[in-house]
Amino acid sequence: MSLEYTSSEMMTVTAARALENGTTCFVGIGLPSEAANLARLTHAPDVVLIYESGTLQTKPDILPLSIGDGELCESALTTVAVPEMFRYWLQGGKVNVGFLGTAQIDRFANLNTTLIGDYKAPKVRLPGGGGAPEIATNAGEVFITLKHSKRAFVKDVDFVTTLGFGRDGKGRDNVPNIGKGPTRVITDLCVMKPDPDTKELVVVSLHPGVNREDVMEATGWEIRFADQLESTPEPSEKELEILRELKARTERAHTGE
Amino acid sequence: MSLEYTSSEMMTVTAARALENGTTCFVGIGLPSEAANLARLTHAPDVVLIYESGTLQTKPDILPLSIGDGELCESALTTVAVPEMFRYWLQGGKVNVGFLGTAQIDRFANLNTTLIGDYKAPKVRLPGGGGAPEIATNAGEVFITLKHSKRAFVKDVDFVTTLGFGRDGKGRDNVPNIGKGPTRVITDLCVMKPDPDTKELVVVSLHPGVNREDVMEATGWEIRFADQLESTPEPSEKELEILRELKARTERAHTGE
Amino acid sequence: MAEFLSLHDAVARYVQDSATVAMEGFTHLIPFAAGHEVIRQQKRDLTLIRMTPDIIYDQLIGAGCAKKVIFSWGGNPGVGSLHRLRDAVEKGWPHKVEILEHSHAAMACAFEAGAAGLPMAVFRGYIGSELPSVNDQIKFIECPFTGERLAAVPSVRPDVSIVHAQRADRQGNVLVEGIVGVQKEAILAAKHSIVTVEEIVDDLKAHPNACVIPGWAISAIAVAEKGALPSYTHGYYGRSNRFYKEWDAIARDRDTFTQWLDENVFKGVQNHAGENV
Amino acid sequence: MAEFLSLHDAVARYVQDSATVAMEGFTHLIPFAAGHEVIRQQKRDLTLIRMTPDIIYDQLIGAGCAKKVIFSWGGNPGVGSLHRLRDAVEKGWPHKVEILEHSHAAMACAFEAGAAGLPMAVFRGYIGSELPSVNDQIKFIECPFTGERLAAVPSVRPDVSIVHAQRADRQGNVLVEGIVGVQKEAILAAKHSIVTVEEIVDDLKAHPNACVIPGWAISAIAVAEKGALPSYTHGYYGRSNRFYKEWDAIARDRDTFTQWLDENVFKGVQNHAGENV
Repeated sequence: MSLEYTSSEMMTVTAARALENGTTCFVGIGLPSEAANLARLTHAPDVVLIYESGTLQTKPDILPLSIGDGELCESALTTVAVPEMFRYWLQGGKVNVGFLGTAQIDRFANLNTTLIGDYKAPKVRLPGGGGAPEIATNAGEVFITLKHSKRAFVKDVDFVTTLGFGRDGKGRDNVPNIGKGPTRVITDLCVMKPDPDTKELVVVSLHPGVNREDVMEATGWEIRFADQLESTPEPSEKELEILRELKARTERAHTGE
Repeated sequence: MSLEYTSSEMMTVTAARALENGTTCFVGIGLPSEAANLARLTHAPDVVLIYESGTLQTKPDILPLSIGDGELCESALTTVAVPEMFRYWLQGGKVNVGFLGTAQIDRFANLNTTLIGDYKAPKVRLPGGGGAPEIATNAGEVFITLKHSKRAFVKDVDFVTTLGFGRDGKGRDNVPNIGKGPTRVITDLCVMKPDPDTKELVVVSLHPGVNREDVMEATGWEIRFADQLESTPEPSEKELEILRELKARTERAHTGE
Repeated sequence: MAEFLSLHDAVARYVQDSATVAMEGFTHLIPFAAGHEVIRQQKRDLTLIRMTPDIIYDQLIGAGCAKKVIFSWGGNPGVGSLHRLRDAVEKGWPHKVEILEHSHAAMACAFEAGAAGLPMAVFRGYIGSELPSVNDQIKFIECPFTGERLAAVPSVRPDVSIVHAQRADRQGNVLVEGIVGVQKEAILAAKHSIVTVEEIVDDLKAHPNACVIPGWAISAIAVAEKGALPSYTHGYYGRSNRFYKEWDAIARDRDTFTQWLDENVFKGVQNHAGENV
Repeated sequence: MAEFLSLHDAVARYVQDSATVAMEGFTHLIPFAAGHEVIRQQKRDLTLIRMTPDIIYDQLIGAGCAKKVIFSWGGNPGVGSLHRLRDAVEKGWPHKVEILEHSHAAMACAFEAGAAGLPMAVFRGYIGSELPSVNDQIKFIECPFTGERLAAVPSVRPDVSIVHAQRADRQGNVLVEGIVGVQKEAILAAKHSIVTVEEIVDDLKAHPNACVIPGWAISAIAVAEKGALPSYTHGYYGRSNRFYKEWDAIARDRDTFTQWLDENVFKGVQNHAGENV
């Protein structure tokens, strides 16, 4: 293969492939939404997408800009009130995969979307928790996707908005009625999974053309690599075509008013 | 006036008159439903009737046999799920009057719809609490209507399914977020109200042609009469006509399949 | 993902002896056809949960399927007693049945909590009622913010819930319309679920906020035309108030009841509501 | 019973300085027209509650109306930061604003509990999150049946809630359709409520289970055509995603913002969403 594609496209396609057909997925806005819809338009036509705005089993033709665009409701099986969404569908255990983005992530896959710096005197105030704190604990498992950088991948997050495995990797031990937590992190450089014992994130697969140094330089801690380090399969022509069409449709819709 | 009417009609008309126009009323099935709909069809066109089946602001043309007849839904402003009905509308404080019937009532207006005899070995097993326990405490006030008899009006109920004023009359004292409780009991003989201090039911009005002895004989405790004992106004011709039409329509509908 | 099964197969697969079963439908959409199938398959020792037992549980109890009934109002609406329930509770026929009773508010909240995956429901209830003295599943907790005493009951989480609905589409998504009761909650709270429907359609034609239960949240769907009779299905057929009234005489006597059951349930597979309807 | 008022009069009567105000609408049906009226009337020291502050609270905060913001996600959806919120929190312009932050699940449950007349909401949440360390309104209770530790937050009970909806009938009953968010809960949880609508109609033409809020549960109804722009009203007009993107540049700078506010809110009474839309 000698297809041309960007590292963003590589990330989205890899994230999309993680979603199996028939999975029920609670979708975060942005990169997760892009990946989840690509999955639905390619190998997983029966993936069930749920957005926290109450739109159940939605099939948007264009990517929503917000979590509650009209497109999500119009193409949904039905739309429920937001309390019902969080109580019956998420907390009620109907969600297999929570698909999240984040601003900061640490080695135990804890997520920070609250702030950079000190809580009382923030250097940068971020949007806050939103649905993530309970998506991460009530969904069967969690996929995370974000761009790789030293600012994002830090040894310890400034604030644990959303539990990965806690500051010591033991945050889910002996907690009843809790999901498995993050099972994979997909970036524009690689795929990481938590070590089965320590829960520290380990690179399990490098994207084509990426080497260990690239990842080490973009990660704020001494990142480990799996013994059996794999090479992430390239996007297919069809995946790229569908992704690009989706993004073009979306761009037209969002700028055309 | 020399209209002919039955004691049941007298009861229903008196119960209906208790409901002011514009009141929001949570309606029990049977006598309360008959009275509440008569009120709506006569002096209180804007009374809001709510049934526990989730039917909000309903205007049935015939009386429902069950609490969830199709007629109630078809003529309602909207129909909500039963948990919402009890949580948002009743517990949420939107109901001015809870209108209840009962099998047994005692001098402190406690209601028993659970059983006659001992709980472990009941002589007669009654249907149970249904909506009443929380209607009686979450509605602004409670009206009760039932036929007068020594079996029904007992000194102490066999079981307090639903709080009136407790076995000592003090059951609502110092309880936060609780309604006023029963403010009137309407029977086929008279109208009773709780004594402002002791909360014991006192006859405040006798229906035309009924004397004190009639009430005393039909009541299982030494019933007291108000100093200013009134005579209940007779039904009007129009009230009787509308009530009889309503009952005739209902009878036709329920037997006609 | 919902499987389309015959009613026989759905009940055979998901309703086990000794199971906890919720058949819901608040006056409307009561799953009588499914209840009769449970009777025909002679399921035993069931714990039956239902806010308003109604005729359907009277029949199941009289047929000997029930070990325990959890309910909040056990009458024949607008008519009187459930004689089979009373006979079981008062006289132990056909065998003793245990009861656990709540108020409607408690059960509605318990279904809500079950659907919400919580172990308990919290509400402002049972104040001054003696029900907590005969039901050890009613407790009280204190609000950590105001100190107010609130009631708590365990959530309802049946092994299997059975409801009837208007229609399903070919993907198994189900539309429930009209008086929706606690049907959605019953389905979502249960480990397994059976939905009987009037018909299967290509398009549910549902309103944007309609009560639609996705196929992937349901175990089995079975077509049961007129499956709610003598209760009713909004938009399809009305309630047989006449049969509800006639039931009083049928159920009052053990022999009449047994005969009715033989003729209308054991022999009358196609006629769920009985000859009298 | 709902009174039909002008938006000016509704805000003047029900939004008092220092009040606790919830303007709801989850991305959809955000009551921008009403928000602008609050700015024009220069209300001060408001405690603003909203799951997703969005541009509407960015404007109110920048205009100096807010003392405190209670929220769960404060961004410009799909675009980035709310610069006026950040400027207030990080640099105290135009004055310091206090924040109290929750997760969506907590706030959704808190609105539900407010509508349900309860002092608190109980849910399975905040496990492992550090939010409880910076929000003393998050507590934990123990389930009396299972011993499980569950989160509890105070219910939301605003002095006044403001929402936008599709239409009202002449009795003041209101239809909300599409993404209904926590709008019904906001109205029912509040002491007073204002609903702005696109139009008044003779007949709501609602589905049997539609989200209809009865007139007697609402304080005031005001017609505000396109009152949700730049957000949207399902069935009436779409979201101006373009304006949401343009807002980033407008709000980034204090002067541009102030100028925008002058031109589009203080002077532009009839043009709620601003010239840029």
